[in-house]
Amino acid sequence: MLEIRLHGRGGQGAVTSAELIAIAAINKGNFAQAFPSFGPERRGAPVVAFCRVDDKKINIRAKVYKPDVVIVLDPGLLSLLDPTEGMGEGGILIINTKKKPQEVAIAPGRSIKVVTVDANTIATEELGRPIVNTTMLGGFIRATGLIGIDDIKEPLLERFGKKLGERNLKAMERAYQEVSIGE
Amino acid sequence: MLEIRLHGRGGQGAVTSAELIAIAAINKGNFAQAFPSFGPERRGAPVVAFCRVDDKKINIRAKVYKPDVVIVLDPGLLSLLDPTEGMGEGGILIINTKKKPQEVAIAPGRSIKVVTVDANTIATEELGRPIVNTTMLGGFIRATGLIGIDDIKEPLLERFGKKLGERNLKAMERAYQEVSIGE
Amino acid sequence: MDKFSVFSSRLVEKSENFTSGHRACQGCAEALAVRHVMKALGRDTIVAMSTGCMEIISSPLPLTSWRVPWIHNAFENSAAVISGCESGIKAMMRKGKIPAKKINFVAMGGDGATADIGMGALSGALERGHDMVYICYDNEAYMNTGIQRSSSTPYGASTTTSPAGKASIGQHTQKKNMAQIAVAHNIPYVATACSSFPFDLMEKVKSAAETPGAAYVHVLSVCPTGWRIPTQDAIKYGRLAVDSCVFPLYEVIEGKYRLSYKPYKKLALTEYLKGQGRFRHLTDKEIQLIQQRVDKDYERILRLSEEEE
Amino acid sequence: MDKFSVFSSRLVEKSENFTSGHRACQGCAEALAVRHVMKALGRDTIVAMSTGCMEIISSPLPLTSWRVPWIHNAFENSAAVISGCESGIKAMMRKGKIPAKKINFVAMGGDGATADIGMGALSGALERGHDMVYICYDNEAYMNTGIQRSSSTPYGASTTTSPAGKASIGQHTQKKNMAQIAVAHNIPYVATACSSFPFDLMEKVKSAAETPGAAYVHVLSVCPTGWRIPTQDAIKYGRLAVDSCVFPLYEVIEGKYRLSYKPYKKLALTEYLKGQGRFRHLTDKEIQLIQQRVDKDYERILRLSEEEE
Amino acid sequence: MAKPMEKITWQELEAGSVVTEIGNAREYETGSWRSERPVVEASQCIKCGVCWLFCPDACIVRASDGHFEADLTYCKGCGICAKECPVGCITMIAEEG
Amino acid sequence: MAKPMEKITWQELEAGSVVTEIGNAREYETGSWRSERPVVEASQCIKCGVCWLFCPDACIVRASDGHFEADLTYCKGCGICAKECPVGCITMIAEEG
Amino acid sequence: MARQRKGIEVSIAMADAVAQANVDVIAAYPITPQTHIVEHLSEIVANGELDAEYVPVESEHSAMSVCCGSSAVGARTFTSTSSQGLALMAEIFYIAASMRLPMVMALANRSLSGPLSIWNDHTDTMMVRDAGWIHVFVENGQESYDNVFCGFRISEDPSVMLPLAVNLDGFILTHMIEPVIYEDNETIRKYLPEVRMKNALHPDNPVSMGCFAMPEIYTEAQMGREQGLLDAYPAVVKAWKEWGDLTGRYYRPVETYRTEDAEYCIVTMGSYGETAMEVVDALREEGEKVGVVKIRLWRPFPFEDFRSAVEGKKSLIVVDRAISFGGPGGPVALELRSALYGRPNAPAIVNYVAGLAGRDVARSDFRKIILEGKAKASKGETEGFTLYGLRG
Amino acid sequence: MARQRKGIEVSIAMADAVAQANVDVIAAYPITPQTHIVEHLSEIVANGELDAEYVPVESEHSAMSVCCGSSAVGARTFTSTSSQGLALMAEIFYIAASMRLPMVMALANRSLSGPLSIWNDHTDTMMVRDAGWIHVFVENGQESYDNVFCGFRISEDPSVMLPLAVNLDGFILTHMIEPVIYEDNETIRKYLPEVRMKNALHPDNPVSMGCFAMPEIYTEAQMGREQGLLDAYPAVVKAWKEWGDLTGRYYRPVETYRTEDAEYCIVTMGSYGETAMEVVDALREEGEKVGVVKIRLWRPFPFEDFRSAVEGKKSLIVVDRAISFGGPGGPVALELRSALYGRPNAPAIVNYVAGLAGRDVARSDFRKIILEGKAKASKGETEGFTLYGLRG
Ligand SMILES: Cc1ncc(C[n+]2csc(CCOP(=O)(O)OP(=O)(O)O)c2C)c(N)n1
Ligand SMILES: Cc1ncc(C[n+]2csc(CCOP(=O)(O)OP(=O)(O)O)c2C)c(N)n1
Ligand code: SF4
Ligand code: SF4
Ligand code: SF4
Ligand code: SF4
Repeated sequence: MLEIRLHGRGGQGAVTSAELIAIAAINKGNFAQAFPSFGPERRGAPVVAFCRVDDKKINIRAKVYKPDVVIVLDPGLLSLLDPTEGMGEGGILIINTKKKPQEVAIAPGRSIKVVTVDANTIATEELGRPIVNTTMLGGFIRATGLIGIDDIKEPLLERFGKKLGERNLKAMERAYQEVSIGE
Repeated sequence: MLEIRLHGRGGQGAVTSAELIAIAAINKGNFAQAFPSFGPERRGAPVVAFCRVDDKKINIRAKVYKPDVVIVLDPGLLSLLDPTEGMGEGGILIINTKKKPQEVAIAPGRSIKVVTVDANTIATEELGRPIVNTTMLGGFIRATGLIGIDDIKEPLLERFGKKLGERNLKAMERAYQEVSIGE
Repeated sequence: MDKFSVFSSRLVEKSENFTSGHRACQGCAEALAVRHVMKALGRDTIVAMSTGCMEIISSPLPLTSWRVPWIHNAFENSAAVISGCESGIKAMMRKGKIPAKKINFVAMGGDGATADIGMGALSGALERGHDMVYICYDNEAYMNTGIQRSSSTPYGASTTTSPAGKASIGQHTQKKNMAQIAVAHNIPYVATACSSFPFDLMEKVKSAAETPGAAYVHVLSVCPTGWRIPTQDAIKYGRLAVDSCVFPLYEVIEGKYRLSYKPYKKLALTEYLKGQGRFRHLTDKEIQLIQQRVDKDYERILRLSEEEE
Repeated sequence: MDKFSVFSSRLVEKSENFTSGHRACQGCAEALAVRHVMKALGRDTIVAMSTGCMEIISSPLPLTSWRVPWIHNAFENSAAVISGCESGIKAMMRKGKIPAKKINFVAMGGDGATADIGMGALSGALERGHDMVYICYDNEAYMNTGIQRSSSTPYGASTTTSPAGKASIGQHTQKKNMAQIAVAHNIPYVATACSSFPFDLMEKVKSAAETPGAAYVHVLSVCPTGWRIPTQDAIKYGRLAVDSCVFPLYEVIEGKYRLSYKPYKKLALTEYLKGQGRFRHLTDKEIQLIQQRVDKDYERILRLSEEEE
Repeated sequence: MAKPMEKITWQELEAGSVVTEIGNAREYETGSWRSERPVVEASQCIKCGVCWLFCPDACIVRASDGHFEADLTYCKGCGICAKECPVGCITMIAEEG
Repeated sequence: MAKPMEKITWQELEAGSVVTEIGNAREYETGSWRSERPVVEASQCIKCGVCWLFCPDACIVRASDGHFEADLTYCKGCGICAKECPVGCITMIAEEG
Repeated sequence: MARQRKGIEVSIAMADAVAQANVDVIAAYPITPQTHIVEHLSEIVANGELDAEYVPVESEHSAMSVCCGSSAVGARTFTSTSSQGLALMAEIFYIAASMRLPMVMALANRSLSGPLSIWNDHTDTMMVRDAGWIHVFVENGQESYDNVFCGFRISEDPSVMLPLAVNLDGFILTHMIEPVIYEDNETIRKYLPEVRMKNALHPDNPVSMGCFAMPEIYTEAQMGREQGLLDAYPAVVKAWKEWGDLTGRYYRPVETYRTEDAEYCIVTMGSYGETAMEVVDALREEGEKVGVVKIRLWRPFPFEDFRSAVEGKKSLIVVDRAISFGGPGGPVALELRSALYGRPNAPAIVNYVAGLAGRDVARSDFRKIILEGKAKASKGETEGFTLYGLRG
Repeated sequence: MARQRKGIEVSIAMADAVAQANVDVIAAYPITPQTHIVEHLSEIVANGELDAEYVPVESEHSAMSVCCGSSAVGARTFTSTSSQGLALMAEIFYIAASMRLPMVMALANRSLSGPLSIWNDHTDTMMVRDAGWIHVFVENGQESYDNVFCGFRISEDPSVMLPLAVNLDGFILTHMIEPVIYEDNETIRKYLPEVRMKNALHPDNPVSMGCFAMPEIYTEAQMGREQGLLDAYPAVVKAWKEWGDLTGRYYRPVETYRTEDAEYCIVTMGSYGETAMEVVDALREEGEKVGVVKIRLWRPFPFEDFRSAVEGKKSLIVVDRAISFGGPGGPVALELRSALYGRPNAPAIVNYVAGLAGRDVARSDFRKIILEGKAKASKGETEGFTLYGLRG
C-alpha cells in the first residue's frame, strides 16, 4: 500500500489532487482512498489531504501518519511545517517551488527523494491562475510511476469538463516533463 | 376510606366540588385526594371528578371505581349514564334535581340512599346563575356528615374571595337545609 | 349579523366536510369557521392540521369528523407537512404516477400554532412558495391547553399565563400582526376574515385556494370559553370585533390592499370589550389607550387600501 | 469607498473586542462587520451568537477571539438565548443581586440563522420586546457549511443547494426581506447596513443599542468565498450592492422609514452582478428581469421614506 | 360502525392508526352535552337558513316543509341559532333532569 | 498562554469548557495563511486609516511615525488594504516559498 | 410563608415552592399536563408576590434556550415541560447539560406522540436519558414540593453545575389535590442560599461560553460532563440528608420497602411506588415474600445503591412506563439488567411495560403483575417484555 | 446508468443511488457532514437528471415534517441529516415512525453538541434509538450505496411501513473517495418497483391520519408500532437476501469475522468494522483467538443473531461511540448486556467508548483496546466503561 499526504491551503484543491490520484488508481482496477483532513479551516489556511492506493481492499479508516509520498502544493508552507513528518526512509517529497531539489533543505541524514516542480509558473501560463493542484499531479506521476498520465485523463476531463480539463491536462503534462528529480 | 365520584359537565366545576371536600378534610387533619378524570372534554360534555378521604395516608393512584358516594351536578346526566355504577350497598347518591328522592329511579333491589337538592333553584337565587358545584356541597355535607359546614368555610372563601365566597356559602347552607333525604 | 347573509344561505355548499359529532365546546365559533372553510374548499382538498382545539375535538381515535384527506402530525409543523403533501403530489402527477387534477393543499392551525411555535415552519413554507393555503384560526390564546396567552392575544387580555393581577394588566405586549407579517413575505394572497361574516370568509378561502403559490388567511375565531362570554354570543362578538375595527376585514393581493368591509358606523371599543370576561379588569383609562391603538392601526389599513384604489 | 471614511477613522473606537487570530477566510467582510459592530457596542455588552462562520472561526476551544462576555449555544436560538441573558440580568439587577448598569444585549447570526432556522426564536424575541439588539450578518447563503442556499440568497444565485443547471437558474425564489419582516413586528428600531459603509453601520448599531426594547439590524456581509470574488474586492462589492440599490441602506424608527444613503448615481445591476461567480451563468434577459425587481423594491423604500418626511 | 375504543384490539387498527371510515365522528352523539334545547316555532320561520349557517355543530336540518330545526342528536344547546335567528323564532328550553 | 488543545487534560478544562482567558485567539498566528504580503510605501501614506478600518483581521497597526502597516503575525494577505487605500500606497508581494 | 400543612394541587405546591426558592427567571411554554405549574407561577408574578421575569416564550425550544441564557448570567432559573415540549427542546436540553448550566425543570411526564396523547407515562423523559441532566423521580405532592428546593441546591452546587429535572407523573400528580406540608421561608433561605456562579456572563468578568471542540479536545470536554454527574451523586445524597435534617423528610437514591427478607421485588419509578407498597402489604399478609424497590435518582444512576438493594433476591419484576421500540423493552429494565450483568446470583428480571399514556394501573393490576411476574421468573420466562393490559 | 465500478465520494454515490431509486421528494437541510449528499442531489435535480421535488426547507424540523407530508401522500421520500439536525427534528422523527411513514434517511453520524463538533461519533443516532425507526449501519461506500435501495425496499414493504435510517459515519465515510460498484437501472427497477401505499392521502380515498389516542386505545396503537418493527426483521433479511442474489453482495443483521473458534470478540457498529477485522487478522497471526462481531441492524435489534454469534465466547469487548452520561456507559454495551442477561455462560462484557467526535482510532488503538479489554475481562474488571484515549 502506498500512502500519500498532500499539503495545501484552503481553497487550493488539495483534495482534488488526492481524488484524481485515487480515481485513476481505481479505474485501473486498484483500490484507493482519498479524503480531506476534516477541519473547519478556511480559505488560505494550511490544510492536509490524504490518499492511499493498494492492490487489495483497504480497511483503514484513520489518517495517514506515515506517508510514503508527500506533495506540497504551496511553497509558503515549507517554512511552517515539516513536510517529511512521519515519513520513512525512501520517501518521496514533491514540492511546488522554483528551487532545484538540492536547494530544498531536508533534515540531514534522511534518505528522501526530493522532487520539485515550478507549478506556479506552469499553472499561471496554462490556466491563467496559479491553481496548481492538477499541475502537481504531473510531478507526482513522474516521480512515483504509480499511475500513468493516461490513467488520469478521464477523471480529469470528467471533473473539469472538456475545455478546462484539457488545459489542466496540458499543465499536468508540462509538469511531467519539467519536473526536477533529486538524488 | 370514603370514595366519592362526581358527575358534571365541562365548565360546571365538578373538580372544584371535589377539591373543596378534600381540602376541608385535609384541614381537619385527615388525608384526602381530589382529581379530575383527565379528559379532553369541552364545555358542556359530561365529565367526572373523584375524591377520596381517609384518616391515614392514601396510596392509590387510580380512578375511583367503587364509589361510596356519588354526586350528580347536572340533572340531565341521569338519562345518559348510570350514576350508581360500581356503587356497593349502602351507597349515597346525591342529585341536583327538583324531584324527591323517591321519584328518582334506581335499579330495583339496591339499597342506595338517594338525596336530592334543588340546586339549580338555590344557585340561581343566591348566585344569579345555576352554577351548582358549591351548592351541592351542602347536600353532601348533610348526607354524609364527613365534614361540617364550618370545615368548608375557609377553603371556600380562599377559593372564591370574600364576596363571591360568602354568596356561595349561603347557597351551600341553604342546600344543607333544604335537602331531601330518601329512605 | 352581516347584511348579506339573510337570503343567500341557499347558495352555500350544503355538504359538510367537517361533520357533527366533533367535541368542540358549546358555541365554538372556531369550529364554525372550520365548517365554513371546508364548505369553501370542497372535497378535492388535503388538510394538514396543527395540534390544538380543532384537532383534538375532531379526531379521537377511532373517530374522525373529517371527510377529506386529513393529517395531523404535530403542533408547530402543519405548514411544513402540507409543503410535503404538495411536493409529493406535484412530483407524482408530473411523473405520471397518479393522474393530474387540481387539489387544494391547506394547512390549518390556531394562533399559537401559527404566530408562535409554528412561525418558523410557516415562514419557510411561504418563502418557498408552495401552492398552498395556510389558514390561521385566531382565537387569541392557546385554548386547547386552557387559555394561555399567545403572541396573538390582545394587549390587556387576561389569560392563565398573562393573568391580570396586582402587578399586571394581563397581556402586556401588543397583538402580533400576522397578516402584516405574511404580507412582508411578499406572497400573492393574504386576507383576514371572521366566521361571523361567513360569505366573505368563504369567498376569501376560495380566492386563496385559486391563487397559484402560497396564500394566507387569518380568521378571527371567537372562543366563548376563552373569552369568557355566553355561548350564544359567539357570532355577535365576531361582528363587534369587525364593527369596532379591532379586526378589520381586508385582502392583500399581490401586495395591494383592499378593504373588504367598512362598518357602516365604527363602534366604540367598549362595545366589544364589555361583556368579555377576559377584559373585565380593564379601567376606562386603559380602554382609552387601547382605543387609540386600534384607531391608528385601522387608519393604516384604510390608508393602504385607499392608496391602492 | 464611501465618502465619509477618509479622514474620520480616527473617531472610531480603537480597541478590538473581536481580536485577530480568528480563522475567517482571507478577505472575509463578515468578520469585518463583526469587528465594526463590536467597536460600536463597546465592552459593556453580552453577545449571544448562533452557529455559523463567525462562531466557528472565533472559538476553537481553548481559544476565543472575544473580549466581551460571549455565549454560543446553538444555531437557531441566539435570539432566545439573549432573551434569557437579558431577563436574568434584569431580574437580578432589580432584586439587587448584582449592581445596576447599562448592558447591551446583542444576539448575532448569519442569514440562515436569522431568516430560516432561527426565524421562530427571533420572531418570539421581537414580539416579547426584550431590550436587545439582533444583528443579522447576511452573506446570502449558509457559508459555514459550504455555500448552501438560504431564504436570503438572491434570486438567480448559484449555490451548492440551488445550483444553476440545465433545468434551473439557481436560486428560484426571491430573497426574503428580513428587514421588512422585522418592521412588520412593530419593533421600535430596524435598520439595514453594510461594512463597506462602516460609519453608517456603527451609528446604526449604536442607535439600536440605545433604543429601549427590541431592535434589528440587517448587515449585508460580503463573503468572497461564497460569492466567488477575489478577496481584495470584498469592500467593493458591498459598495456596489448599495450603489446599485440592490441593498438600500435605511432605518425604520417607530415604523417611520428614513433612507440613510442615496447613491449619487444609481448603478446598473450588471455592475454588481458581473464578476461574482455565483451569478456568472445569468443571461442578459434574466438580469433584466432582476433589474426590474430591484427597481420596484427600491422605489418602494424611496416612497416609504419620502412619505415620512 | 366503529368499534368503541375500549374494545378495539391492536390488530384491528390500521398501520399508523389511520382511520379509513371518514366522518364517523357522527357516531358520537354530542346531543348528550346539552342542557338547553332550541325549539323552533316553525310557523314563524322565514326559511332564511341563518341558523343553519351559524351552527358550529352543523346540526340544523331542513324539515320537509322547508323550515329549519335542530337535530337533537348533535345539538349541544349553545343557543347561537336562537340568538341569530333574524325573526327570533327559536327559543332555548331547559332540558329536563 | 493557553495550552495547545492536544495537550489539555480533562481536569484542566473549566466546567462546561468555559474559556476565561479572553481574546487569547491572538495566540493563533493567522499570518501563516498568507501567500501574499502587503507592503506599505510609508512615504506616500496619508495616514487616513482606511486600511485599518477595512482590515477584516484587525491587523493593521500604526507605526510610531503615524503611518499604517500590516502586522504580519496575523495578516492573511487578502489584499483589501491594498485595494482600498485611497492613494494606492500598498502593494501585494508574493511570499517566497 | 409559615410552615403549614395544606390541601393543595400538586402543581400549585410546586409553583409555590419555586416562588419560595426566589427564582429570577421562569421561561416555559404551556403544555398539558404541565400547565397548572406555569399558570400558577404567572399568577404569582402578576400579583407581585414573586419578583421574577416570567418569559412567555414562543416554543419549548426557546424556553430551554432562554433558560440557558438566564442560567449563563447566573440567574436562578426554572422551567417546566412535558412530552412534545421536551422533544422539541431536546437539542438544547443536551446542550444545557454540556454547558453545565444549573436550572430546575419540573418535567410533568407525559407520553410522546404519536399518536398524540396528553396522558402520563415516561416515554418523554426516557428520550433524553443520555443527555447528562440529573433526573429525580417523585411519588407524591410532598416529594414534588420538597424536590424543588433540593433540586436547586444540587443543581447550583459548585461541584455539580448541572441542570436537574424533577420528574412527576402528569395528571396523576400534577392534577392531584392532596396534603402537602409547606416549609417556612426561613428554613428555605437557610437551606438554599443565593450562590453567585463563578463564570457567570457579565461584562465585569468576560468569558467565552460554548466554544466548539476539535477532535483533539472533545473527549476531554465530555469527561468533564460525565464527571459532573459522578460528582453529583454525593451532592445529591448530601442535599437530601440536610433537607431531612431540617424537615424530617429524608430521600435516598434508591428506596426500599419490606425488602429485607423479601425473595423477590417489584421495581418502580415515580408515582406507582405508593400503590406498589400498598399491594405489597396485602400480598405480605398472604405470605408472599415480596418487597418494593423504588428508583428515585435515575441520573446519575445509583449503581451501588441499587445493587445492594437487590442483593440476594431471586427475582425482580420491573415495571417500565416506556418502550424502546424494536429494542429490548423498557429502559429501566434494560439498565437494571446491565447493572447486574455477570454478577454471581443476579436475580432473574421480568419486565412489564404498563400504564402507557395514562392507562390506569390499579391495585388489582399490580397484584396481577407481581404474581404473574413471579411465576414467569420461576419458569425462566425472563426474555423481552410484556405490554401489560394489551387487548388482542 | 450501466453497471460499473467507480472511484467516487461516498456521499455522491449515495446521492446517485437516491436518483436511481427515482425518488419523488427530497427534503433536507444542510449540516456537516451530510452536506455533500444533498448538494449532489440538488445538482442532479437542477440538471434535470432526476425528476423530483427538492424542498429546501428552513430547518431540520421542517425537513422531517415535509418528509412526513410527502410520505403520507405516497411519494417516495428521501432525507439526510446529522447531529444537531437530528436533535432538532427529534419530535417529528418519533412521529414519523408512529405514523408508519416509509422514507429513507442517510444519517451521517456526527457528535451531538455541546461542545459543538462537526466530527463523527454515534451520539446523534443514539438519542433516537427508542423512536421506532429501522436503523442500519454501514461500513463503507459500497454498503452505503447498496443500502439506499435495500432501505427503500424495506421501508415501503407493506408489512413494514416504517422509516429507515442508513447510518454512515460522518467524514470517515461521507467524505471518502473509494471504489463503489454502481448497479444498472434495470437491476434497480427490478429490485425496487413502485409501490402505491394503501392509505396514502388523496381526495379519491380520504382517510384521517394522526388522530389522537385516549388511554383506552394508546397501548394498542403502540403495539402496532412495535409489531411493525418485529415484522421488519424478516423483511430486512429478505430484502438483503434478494439484493445479494442480484448483486452478489449479501448483508446480514449481525456479521461475524473469524468468530467460529474465537474465544473472545470485539463488537463494533459502523465503519470501525473494517479496521477491527484488519487488526484481528494481525492478532490471529500472533495466536490470539479473537474475532469480530459487527452489528449491522441496530433496530429492530437482532437478538437471536447476536446471541448465536457470541454463543460460547468468554468475553466481548464492545466499542461504543456514544455515552449515556451518568448512566451505564455506551448504549451498545448496555443493550448487549441486557440481551445476554441471565444466560448460562454468558460472556464477560468489557465496554470501551472510543473515537468521540472524530478522534482517530487507528489500528494500534484497536490492538490496544482488544488486548487491554481481554485482560480486563479475565481479571473480572467488567464494570462501567473506559473512555479510550482520555488525557488526564
Ligand atoms: C411542541 C408542543 N408544545 C406544546 C404543545 C401543547 N399544546 C397543544 S395545542 C396547544 C395550544 C394551541 O393553541 P392554538 O394554536 O392557539 O390553537 P387553539 O387550541 O387555541 O385552537 C398547546 C400549547 C404541543 N402539543 N406540542
Ligand atoms: C440544527 C442545526 N442545523 C444545521 C446546522 C449546520 N449549520 C451550522 S452553521 C450553518 C449555516 C450557517 O449559515 P448562516 O447562518 O447564513 O451563517 P454563515 O455561516 O453564512 O455566516 C449550518 C447549516 C447546525 N449547526 N444546527
Ligand atoms: S376552547 Fe374555545 S376554541 Fe377550543 S373548542 Fe372550546 S370554544 Fe372552541
Ligand atoms: S465563508 Fe465567507 S463568511 Fe465564512 S469566513 Fe469565509 S469569507 Fe467569511
Ligand atoms: S343550539 Fe347551538 S348546537 Fe344546537 S342547533 Fe342551535 S346553534 Fe346548533
Ligand atoms: S334563522 Fe330563524 S328564520 Fe331563519 S331559517 Fe332559522 S329558524 Fe328559520
